[in-house]
Amino acid sequence: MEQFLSHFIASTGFIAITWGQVLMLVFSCILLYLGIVREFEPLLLVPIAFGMLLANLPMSGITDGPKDGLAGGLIYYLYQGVKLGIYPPLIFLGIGAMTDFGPLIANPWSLLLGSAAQLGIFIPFIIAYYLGFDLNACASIGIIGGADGPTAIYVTSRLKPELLGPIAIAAYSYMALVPLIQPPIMRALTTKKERQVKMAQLREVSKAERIVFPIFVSILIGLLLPAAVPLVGSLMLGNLFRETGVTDRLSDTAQHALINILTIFLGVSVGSTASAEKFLNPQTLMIIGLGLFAFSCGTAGGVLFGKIMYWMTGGKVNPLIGSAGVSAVPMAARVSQVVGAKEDPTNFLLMHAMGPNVAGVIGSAVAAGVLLSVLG
Amino acid sequence: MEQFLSHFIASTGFIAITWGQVLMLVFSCILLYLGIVREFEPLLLVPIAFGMLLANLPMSGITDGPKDGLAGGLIYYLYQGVKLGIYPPLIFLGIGAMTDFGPLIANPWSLLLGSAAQLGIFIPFIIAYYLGFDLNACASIGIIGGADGPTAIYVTSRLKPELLGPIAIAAYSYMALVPLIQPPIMRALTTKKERQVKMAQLREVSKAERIVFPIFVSILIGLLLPAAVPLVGSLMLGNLFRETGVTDRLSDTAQHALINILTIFLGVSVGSTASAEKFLNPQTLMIIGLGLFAFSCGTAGGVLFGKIMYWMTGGKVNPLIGSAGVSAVPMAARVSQVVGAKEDPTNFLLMHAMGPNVAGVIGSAVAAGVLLSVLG
Amino acid sequence: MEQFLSHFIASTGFIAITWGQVLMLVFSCILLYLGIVREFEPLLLVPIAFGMLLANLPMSGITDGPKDGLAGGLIYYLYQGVKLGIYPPLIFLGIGAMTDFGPLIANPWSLLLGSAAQLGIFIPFIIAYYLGFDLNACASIGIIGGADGPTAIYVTSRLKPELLGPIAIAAYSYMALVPLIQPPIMRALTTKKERQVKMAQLREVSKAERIVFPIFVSILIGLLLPAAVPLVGSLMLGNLFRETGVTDRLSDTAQHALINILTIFLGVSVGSTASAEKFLNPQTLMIIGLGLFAFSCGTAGGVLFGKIMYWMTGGKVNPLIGSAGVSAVPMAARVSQVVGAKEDPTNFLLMHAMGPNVAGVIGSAVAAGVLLSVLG
Amino acid sequence: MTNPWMIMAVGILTVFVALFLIIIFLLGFPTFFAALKRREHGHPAPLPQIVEVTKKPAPPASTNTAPEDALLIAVLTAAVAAASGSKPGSFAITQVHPTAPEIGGFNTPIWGRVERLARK
Amino acid sequence: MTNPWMIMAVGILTVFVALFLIIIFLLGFPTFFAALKRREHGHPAPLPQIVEVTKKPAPPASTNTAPEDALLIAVLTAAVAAASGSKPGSFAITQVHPTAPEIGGFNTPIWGRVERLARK
Amino acid sequence: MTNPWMIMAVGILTVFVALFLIIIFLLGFPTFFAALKRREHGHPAPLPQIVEVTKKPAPPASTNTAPEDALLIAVLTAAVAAASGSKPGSFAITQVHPTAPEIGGFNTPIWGRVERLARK
Ligand code: NA
Ligand code: NA
Ligand code: NA
Repeated sequence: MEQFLSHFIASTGFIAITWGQVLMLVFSCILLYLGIVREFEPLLLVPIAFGMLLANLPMSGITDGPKDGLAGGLIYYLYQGVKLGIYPPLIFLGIGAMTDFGPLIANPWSLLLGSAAQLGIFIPFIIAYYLGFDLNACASIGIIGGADGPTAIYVTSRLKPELLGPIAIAAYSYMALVPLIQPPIMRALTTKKERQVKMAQLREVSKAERIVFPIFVSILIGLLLPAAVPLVGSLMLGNLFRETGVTDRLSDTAQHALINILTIFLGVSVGSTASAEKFLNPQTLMIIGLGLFAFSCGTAGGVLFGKIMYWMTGGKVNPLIGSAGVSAVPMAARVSQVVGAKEDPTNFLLMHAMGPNVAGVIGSAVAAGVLLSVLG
Repeated sequence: MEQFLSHFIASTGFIAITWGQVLMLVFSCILLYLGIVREFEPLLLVPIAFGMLLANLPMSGITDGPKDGLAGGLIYYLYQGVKLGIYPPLIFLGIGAMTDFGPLIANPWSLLLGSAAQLGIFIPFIIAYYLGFDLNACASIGIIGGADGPTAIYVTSRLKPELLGPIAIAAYSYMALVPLIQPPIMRALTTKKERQVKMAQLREVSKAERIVFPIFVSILIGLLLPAAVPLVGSLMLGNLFRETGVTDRLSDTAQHALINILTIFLGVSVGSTASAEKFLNPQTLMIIGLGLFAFSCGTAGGVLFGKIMYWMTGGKVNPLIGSAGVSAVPMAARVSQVVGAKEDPTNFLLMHAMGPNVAGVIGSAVAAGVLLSVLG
Repeated sequence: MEQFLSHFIASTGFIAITWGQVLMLVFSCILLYLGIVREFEPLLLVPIAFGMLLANLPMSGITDGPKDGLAGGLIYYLYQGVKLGIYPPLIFLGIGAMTDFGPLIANPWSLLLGSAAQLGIFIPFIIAYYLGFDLNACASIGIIGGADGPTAIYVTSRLKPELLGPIAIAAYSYMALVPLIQPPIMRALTTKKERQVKMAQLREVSKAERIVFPIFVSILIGLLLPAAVPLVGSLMLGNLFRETGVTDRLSDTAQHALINILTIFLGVSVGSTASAEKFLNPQTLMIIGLGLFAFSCGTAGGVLFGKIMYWMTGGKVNPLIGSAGVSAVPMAARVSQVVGAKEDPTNFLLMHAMGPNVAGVIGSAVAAGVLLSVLG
Repeated sequence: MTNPWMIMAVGILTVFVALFLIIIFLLGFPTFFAALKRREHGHPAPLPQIVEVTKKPAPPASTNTAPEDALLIAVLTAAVAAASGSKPGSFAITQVHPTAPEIGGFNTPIWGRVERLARK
Repeated sequence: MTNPWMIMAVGILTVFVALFLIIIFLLGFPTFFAALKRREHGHPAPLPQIVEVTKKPAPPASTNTAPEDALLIAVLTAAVAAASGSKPGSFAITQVHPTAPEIGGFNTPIWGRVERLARK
Repeated sequence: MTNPWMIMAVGILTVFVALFLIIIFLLGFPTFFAALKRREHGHPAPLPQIVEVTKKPAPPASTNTAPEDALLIAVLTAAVAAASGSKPGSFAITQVHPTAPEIGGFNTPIWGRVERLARK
């Protein structure tokens, strides 16, 4: 009996737990706090943090693969959808069904701002290289600057799955922090006069334009950059469901049941990759730091290109909308609005910033395609 | 750098695209037009056409299987649900939950019309044979005349997966064209007097009858034709969820989240089988032609059997309801209504035509079972 | 032709059906009757009974695995989610999102009642052993007394998949019969005075408590009993989605689309394991009998421990709430309410009984974890 | 079997036979269910009922007084249209009538909780 | 390709080129769709229409009489808020107007049944 | 471990121990959260807030004037019943009250867009 009890106690996790795991449990509770109380991207951070929590309970086997004819753990199976690159494009399908490309169609030049903000991907890519990361890791770190969760997860799961945990956490945390990160940079790079520019009312966009847009973009990007097809094609198919007016059933399901189910699965399984031994090393801190830097670069890139457009149009473009090019829809656009309204409360930049904002989603997906085709 | 750029340009799809793929892209845009603007079965044609578009963008790898340890493309994984015969029965589950068999239970003789319309499956099957198709291809072509998308896809995926693209497109396109294809045939085969027949009011059907019906049909068809069990059983289970009054949760999910998610997956992956090399050949044209012929045969079969019933009942059955036996629920029933109302605007055939209409779904599933058990 | 016809007739199920299968078809119709007309857990019993019906139609191949390159049957694929232990935890996710742990947090001592009721698992476990079942079968039979469908299915699928059919049917049937099984036992074990105890109003539970509870329980149970992590962790994650206030989208989908889809899949595939040869043997009758015994033991265990608490608190606890500890949420709690109200119509025990009721869910999951870690 | 005519014959025949068997069955329905109904009236199945303890609110007064129905229906139609996103002209509420009190059955899954406790 | 600067150059360039091609395309939109619209008005596409036989109810009287709109909107807002679980202050119904009669297209999937027959 | 009595002992013991640990923890809740609340009132966490720029409509007048509540509740009950497909007697709206203005948090996922922009 005694021998048995000692055997049983040994089978509990209390004995087996490592200090690293304790630290990870604490860290996952902090993330839960940030998600729930501070409302940092709770729809993703809560499942990610909980997945991390479950994965750091010792001996549960919940992330183990099948072995000796025994079935694997739950999260092992859920993780297959990440590993095989299935969840992120399908989540993009739902995001496409939620996205209104109207402001972008009305003001095509927004796309330049959405391009410029992708500096937030490539500058940290270079820096990470000189910090000693290998190229695949550099790409995965850089993509944090894309400020687009599914894109970041898709690229990382293909190029450097070991880093999935820290990169997803960094991406979603900084997205939530956009209202804190961006305003100082925006104010530092612009003059008061620039921030006060009022932009012309956007034209109305017809239903036909909204329908043709996703079809055309799929073909164009698909031909130019085949590796971007899964992300861009899914995004555009979702958007097509939204805009046709005759596929509301599909659009509705893509926006709700499908994306929510996959978000739970994605979050928990991405979080579960952050086991103590993979997560607790100096690399993670560097990734967290580089991620912040990436968001700053993207913001700066967008704002600086906004200034170029300000000069070239003779002052018709407010450079503040450039920062929205990082994606982080729709928070980045709202930051443009808020910073603009501080200078002049009658200035409504929100709709103007939505153009670069959704352009940033396309821009990051294209950048992801380049990285995948070069390094994949 | 120069060498590198030429290398990079070679990796874009612009260089690699074939004329066939260009043609397929144009064709998928036409299908999108038909689906969105002309509202030809948009819930299926839009995903099918978009899947076709994605599959014909060169080098995207989105339909490629796993290789050398690398994960496969998104549509490769989605396609497994078609290949393994999972999506069509589950879509039938949703269709069953949407179907009201009341009019059929009230007028059981409708089932004869739903049987006769299956000539639309077997006559084209014979013709295709003499046009040189092999038996499996003949069966897949014939099943277009069943006018039932999931049945056609299920049979084709099991017997002749190479033809999935053209057959699915033909099936859904002609279903959308039922209001154009059927009326001339219906008028040609009936006299004015026959078309003016007013039918007796249908009796009320009790809840108990509605509940017993799907259970009994599952057992009967299941015993008679084991190969039809996946389709008929799923249809009837869905219908049972609908009728019990205590499983509304399941019925609701089968009719919405489940069927919509699977429709997206099915449509995109079926469309993706229409790659240029498989699609662009004389066979496809013949399939398109035979599909039209199949719909006409089914219509004629139903109407002619309706005439027999007209004679045998001494003029109590309006032969126009026979055409609804092709399935294409509920459009074919509405065509019966419209053609009848043209002769006599006070004649309401809709509910009488719903009987043969839903009988046609069972009839095609049974025919599919025969083809699968003989050729599978 | 003649030879052919005889061949064809031989391919129908009418010839091949065995008496056992006929009996199983009749039995599945009885279960459908119980589910639909008597409303015995219809959401589970209807799919289970229908799966049983489909699996007992001879030669349909719907439960066969892939063979010679041909795809397997529909239910073979659906069953993988049971076999790999995927459905039950995800269903628990939805159940967690539906569960209000407030009454438990307000009255923590409820957990003792939820523990005591687990005697309904362990006493039948011992009895089954002396009836000649092997240990894995004993555990699967005992878990019926946990009165928790997904837990029973999860444990059985891991320890003794051959018994899945009878155990699932017994578990859900007795859960539905809780209002008949429990009251006589409750009255036999309590005095009139005990049944008339009015309990003090529960304190209000703050949102913060509701959020911390699932996180803490996951960590504690996860450390103490790693094998319980899939069930307890999923339950608690679902509950966390419910309580945060910022993840309503995920909670809503977990409670509707996700749980309903998986319930259909789980029910049909669990039912399909009840083929005639596996189901029709004396063991099944013994399982049915032991299941009833298990529910009685659980009820008695809960009530007797309730009496201990009655004595120890000097009459502040009404022992009737102990019976709710078997789980069977929320019916067992309502039985406590009804039996109490019969003695004194002004006594409202419902909320007091919800505490042990949800505690019973945790208790069964813990007991399941013990059985899995010892025997798995 | 490789003769297409044979396959066609078998196919058409099977479809007609299968659906004809359903016809025969369905023709018996009215008689059978009428008989069943009569028999059921014999023994009234006195299953013990769980009585809902929680009081249900009286159905709102406006739903059973007939003269107000026309106005109510108009308002409801518009409200439902707005709530469901469909167009007001695309459906009609033709009748509003009070509901009979429901009695819970033997359905106990946990989700019963959500649906049933919500009715309180 | 293993030179990070090269990758960066290619990446930034591709992003700009790809999005610039979209710009060019979008700049053509207003002209193209204006032209299309003009052309379409030329031939009015006389596709045979399935006429809805089932009568649709007249839109409820209260939805098109302007003076009652304010009250109606208030009631609707509250009703929708209650029905959808959102807070009344979280959205506004700004206008209520009668709908044009719809004509069914060529959409025939079985689920059309549920949605379309329900409109009767 | 193959002795069933041993398994039973371990099982019952583990269940009690595990749930007892939860009890201990829960017993600390009231004290802990009370202390937490007191501490929080000390430092009011002055996180920068994104101010909603878009004006929200005033809550419809009818939702905060008390005397009209009874009628409104009746109408709402019926409307919600119709909209949600449940029976009017199956639930009750017991109170209607004006909502406090909400302030957006730090939640930025794209679907925030759908939900938050819709509130404008
Ligand atoms: Na971006
Ligand atoms: Na048919
Ligand atoms: Na239990």
